[in-house]
Amino acid sequence: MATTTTKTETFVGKRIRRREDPRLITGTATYVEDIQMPGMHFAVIVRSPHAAARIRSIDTKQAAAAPGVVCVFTGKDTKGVGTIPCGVAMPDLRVPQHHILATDRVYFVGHPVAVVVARDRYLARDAADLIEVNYEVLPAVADPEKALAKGAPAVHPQWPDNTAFTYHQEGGDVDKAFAGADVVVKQRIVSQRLVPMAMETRGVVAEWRSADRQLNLYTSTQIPHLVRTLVAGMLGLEENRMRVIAPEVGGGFGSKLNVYAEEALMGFVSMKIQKAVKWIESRRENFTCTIHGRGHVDYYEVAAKRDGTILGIKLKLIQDVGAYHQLLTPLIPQLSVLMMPGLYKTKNIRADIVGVFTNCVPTDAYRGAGRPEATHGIERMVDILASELKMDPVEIRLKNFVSKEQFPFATATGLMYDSGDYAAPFKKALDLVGYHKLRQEQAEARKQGKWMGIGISTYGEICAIGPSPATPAGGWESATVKIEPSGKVTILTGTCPHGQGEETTFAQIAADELGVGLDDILVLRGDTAIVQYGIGTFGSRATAVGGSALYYALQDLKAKIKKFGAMLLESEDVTLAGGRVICNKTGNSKSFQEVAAASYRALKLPPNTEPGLIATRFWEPSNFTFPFGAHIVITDIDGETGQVKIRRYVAVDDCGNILNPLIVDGQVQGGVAQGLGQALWEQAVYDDSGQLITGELMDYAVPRSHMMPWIENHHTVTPSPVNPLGVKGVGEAGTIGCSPAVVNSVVDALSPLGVRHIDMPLTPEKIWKLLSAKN
Amino acid sequence: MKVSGTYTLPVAPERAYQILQDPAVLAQAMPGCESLEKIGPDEYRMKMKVILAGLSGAFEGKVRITDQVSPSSFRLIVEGSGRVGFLKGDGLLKLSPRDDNTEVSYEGDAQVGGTMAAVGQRLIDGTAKMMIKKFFDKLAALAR
Amino acid sequence: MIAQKFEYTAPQSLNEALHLLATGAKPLAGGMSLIPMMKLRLAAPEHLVDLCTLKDLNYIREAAGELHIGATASHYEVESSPLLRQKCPLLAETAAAIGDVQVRNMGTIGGSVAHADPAADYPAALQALEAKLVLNGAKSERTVSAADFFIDAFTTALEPGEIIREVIVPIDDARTGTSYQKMPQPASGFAIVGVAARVRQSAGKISFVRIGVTGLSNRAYRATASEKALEGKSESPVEISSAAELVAQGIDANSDLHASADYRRHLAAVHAARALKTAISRIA
Amino acid sequence: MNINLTINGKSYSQDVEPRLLLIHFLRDLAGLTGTHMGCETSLCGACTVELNGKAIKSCTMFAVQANGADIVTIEGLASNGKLDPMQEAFWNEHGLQCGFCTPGMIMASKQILDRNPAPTDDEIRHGLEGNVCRCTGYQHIVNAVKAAAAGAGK
Repeated sequence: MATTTTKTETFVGKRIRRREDPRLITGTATYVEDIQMPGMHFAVIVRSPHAAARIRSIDTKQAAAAPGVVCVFTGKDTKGVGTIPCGVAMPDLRVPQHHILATDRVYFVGHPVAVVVARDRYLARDAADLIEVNYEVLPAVADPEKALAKGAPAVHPQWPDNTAFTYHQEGGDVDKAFAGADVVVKQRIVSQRLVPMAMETRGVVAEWRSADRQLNLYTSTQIPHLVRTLVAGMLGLEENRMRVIAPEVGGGFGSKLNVYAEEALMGFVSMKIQKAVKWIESRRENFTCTIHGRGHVDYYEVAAKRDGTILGIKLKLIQDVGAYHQLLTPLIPQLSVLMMPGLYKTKNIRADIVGVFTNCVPTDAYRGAGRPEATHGIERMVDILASELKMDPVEIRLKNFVSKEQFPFATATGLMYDSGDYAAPFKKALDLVGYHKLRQEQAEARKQGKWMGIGISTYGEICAIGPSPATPAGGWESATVKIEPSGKVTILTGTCPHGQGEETTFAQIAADELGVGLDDILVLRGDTAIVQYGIGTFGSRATAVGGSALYYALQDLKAKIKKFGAMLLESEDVTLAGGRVICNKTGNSKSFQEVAAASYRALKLPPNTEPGLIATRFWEPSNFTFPFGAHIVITDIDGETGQVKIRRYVAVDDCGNILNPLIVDGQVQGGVAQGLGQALWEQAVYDDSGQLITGELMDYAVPRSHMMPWIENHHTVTPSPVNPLGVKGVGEAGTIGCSPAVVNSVVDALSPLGVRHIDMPLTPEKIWKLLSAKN
Repeated sequence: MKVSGTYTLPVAPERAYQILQDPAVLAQAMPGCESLEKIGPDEYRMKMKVILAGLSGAFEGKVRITDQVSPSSFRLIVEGSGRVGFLKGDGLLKLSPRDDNTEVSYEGDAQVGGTMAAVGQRLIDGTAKMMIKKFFDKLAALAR
Repeated sequence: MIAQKFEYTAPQSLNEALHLLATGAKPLAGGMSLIPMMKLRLAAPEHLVDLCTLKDLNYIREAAGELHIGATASHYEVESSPLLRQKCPLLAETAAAIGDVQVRNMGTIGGSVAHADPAADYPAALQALEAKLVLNGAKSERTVSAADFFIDAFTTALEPGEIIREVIVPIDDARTGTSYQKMPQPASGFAIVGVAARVRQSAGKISFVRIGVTGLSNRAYRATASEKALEGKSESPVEISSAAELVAQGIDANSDLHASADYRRHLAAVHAARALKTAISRIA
Repeated sequence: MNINLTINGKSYSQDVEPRLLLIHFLRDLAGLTGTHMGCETSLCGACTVELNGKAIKSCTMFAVQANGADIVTIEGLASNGKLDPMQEAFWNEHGLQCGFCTPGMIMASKQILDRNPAPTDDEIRHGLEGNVCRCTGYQHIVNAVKAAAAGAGK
């Protein structure tokens, strides 16, 4: 009898609870720290307490003789290990030799100097105290502008000007634009250093199997394959002899998009002692030794006509590099420059970056990586311009937006914005807050001596990173889809989700494409021995690029399923639906299980077809995607204390098609929390001698539940033409959209005092000072 | 961190100037000082044990006295380091007569590093003040 | 994040504990301040005597017209005690402002007060309440006032080997209103400033004011200038503000990354006014 | 020093160094790795467990202090494969992303409802003051606690 199976349920676009959660809510997930191995040893790293010093001597005798200690290594021992790589190639880039353990000098507080390995963590910690390092303390410099001043201490003696790199980009005719302007506004804007503070600190377990010449490295990373390629190179090990596993990863936000000293160091130690070894970063180490984000000092100039038309933008960008380049350090400010015009159509830009060495931990990618800085800059400048011209910040934005008809839009910085309707989320947000009524309310409030602010940020971002020519390690992503002989579906993705939920969204995509249930699908990631190769999860790319690779692999697989189905059904006219291949003429069908069994058994094959149901695609996107949106923040300021209270937070984000609204909202909310953290509380502060004085959660304020406002999530949907899913990426949107909206709101509240700009974080004391300056 | 303040010692400037540079007196007055041993002209090796709340740290370091202008001013440099971190203080002390007493005004920089600096930010200012007060209180007692 | 080795004793009796403390052991009374310092190796006591195992130090009771709180009563027990909420709401309110839920479950009043962190919450309330502290040593027992107890940062009237056995606070009548107002430091939750106010009214005038301040300087203190300025006055906002302005008078304010000395002084005045207004509004 | 503890209904008797942190007892000796260490200053709450009915931070307690105590960890919540309503609520409401803070967050959330079966948003937010989540912005966590409260009230 003919049967037709129609799968009624589809998954894409639905609020589906996550498939990764059962292990996480029951405490049965495996993070690096949870890995146990027979005979495993523990490593503790001794680090410099000084920001700059010459190492006169290191005495390890006592430590080496301490109970339970098997060995101690210093920089002398690890000289043969390659240096920590910088993945960015630029003309004139100065790359200091970055050894895994300091050799003759230390360059920042936390610089690793020695490693103690013992049979348990308590004994290793005890022995670390017995290492005597004799330092000759040298002058240090921790502020990038001070580092550029004449006579500043040289971070690296061979480069006395502390310049790590310079970069210039120009588009259009900036001089002409500025010459013809009615008004030019200028502002210095700081985007302070931030600590990414993933809840799981970094950690590494290395297991050397000498008989196999095999190194297994478990590390909390966003990029297991790149870690394998680069760390194998550092250790002089054949890449195929190394397996990198990113087990459960407890947050990254860019801080685990890197190759760190400890990854190579643990590999080195394990190979030396022929045993497994574990190192878990303490929170203090996490603050001082894992990369920081931001660290910009920006000097902006914007030229405009009296009617508010922006004619051109100039930017001098000082990037605090820290003591070394980590994997992508010099790239981050370049992303800022690319994003510099924001959503506005001006074609005249000029940017000059100077990267500056300081005696601090390196900066690198942190949620948004260059784009929050750029958005903060342009969105602040547009407000400053509006205030200069006595225009409404809404009007000036609408006037300068790239219009809907102009897409794809070539920007002055060489990008091609894929699709957009910038007014749509903005108007939606304005309607949601009741903008005009709010302005009336504000006028009333001011009469009563209250400080109420309305802040707008209309942001754009560069996501789905990215096409290979624009990405140091390749901008493609890979996916393999297998139908197992039993008919179940296994996906291997080259992305490495660590909270973003692709185990769920990828299953949703595959379930709909194949017409099977979510439970028929397993998504695997994060193991170089299982996954073909991959780039990883960062830059809001996993779904847009990795999901697209999956989509195309599914198309290949479907074609092959059809071929086998057609053979089994003895008909060329077949369709695939509901997990079956159906003959359109007879209605007869074969289940995936039957098709898979036949394909693996391979008694008979369709013409020009190999056995098995496996498809792999490495997909190269043609462009970035460019999500956008509008955030509006209403604040009330306590006139006595200067505290900022957020009354309302409305976020209207356009991230293209939405595969799982529950996950998308979670990404936006989490992003906003980090943006709000930067706007109001967070700052990594080094004192003049290079001590990180916000070196623990005692002094570094991350947002807590009672500090967060309710975030009203809304969306518009403008699909991206760049990928088949029409998605744009949403991991960084909240962070990028947030900080200018908050600062614009507070500046708006204080504008009757003549306040035009305040640098983040907006601490109560800063605001109190502005309030009391009035009196 | 900038440190400054004034303290009145119940002795004349000449006496104040003398005791402020007398290693035997300094050893008694510096909070937690266990020993002060001369290693050069106006240079001493110091051992200190700081006990504050639960915190207990042993420090070894140096005390140096320079730029002496008797009896009106000198510079005091104290450096110490231990497991919990290191500290460095560099200040100019100025002495001026007030009736029969001496007003000592001090102004300088204090620097704290290591674990103490990372977790103790909110305590450093208050602790420095307390230590300085203890020092002068003891000094005043010894001067009498 | 691993402490140095030490010896640990869970004493069977207060006498045993005091005897050990007399030989140089250090008391552990919840450990919310001490244990993090030990893990960072900023503190390395050789021998800890765990007072929390002494059940007879954990009580909250009324006796002879006063309220007695045993040293190991947790912040949560103080915060949630029906007796304190009714008869000394200031102490319960202050306890609720300490740290977070987990810290309040473990931290104790005796531990916190003996530690005398300059930014701790309890000392403000104890100053405003003119609390008494019963201190026990191996061979001694004495009672000191809160005013005499807090000497300097982390420095108290406790002699080596002595512990706080109990805290005694008065029972206020219904004509007394109290409030604790605090500006927490956003990272650690410690008070940038915290002000406890206790106000009594009679015949339309403010007849009695006690103000305790924490966080501003090295020791929690009573703002007597403000108290005097307000006693005998009406409860008008102007009188309150001008009294509150005196709250930092003569005080050497501390300064750190989170608040300069000037800002702290200003906050002290703002929070004093708020605490006074709230206290007055609570007078039955 | 020999200590006896009950963890998730199971008795443990063990000789330990006084300096062994309770979290290391749970993770290394009892093999219960669901409780996580997120900081060393008692400020992140990832290590929260229930000790004699109270939520405490197991990284700020020595195992010897817990001698004789009854402890429940995240692993002790689900019984016979059935999730605790709070676990279910975190799952339904997407109250987690990377999951590292989640065990502590769930234990702290349970304490809120133990003491206040119908908390307001504000009470929930204050009840979670001691727990840092870097991923979610807390909103879905608040939703989860509310959902658990609503479910428990039925």
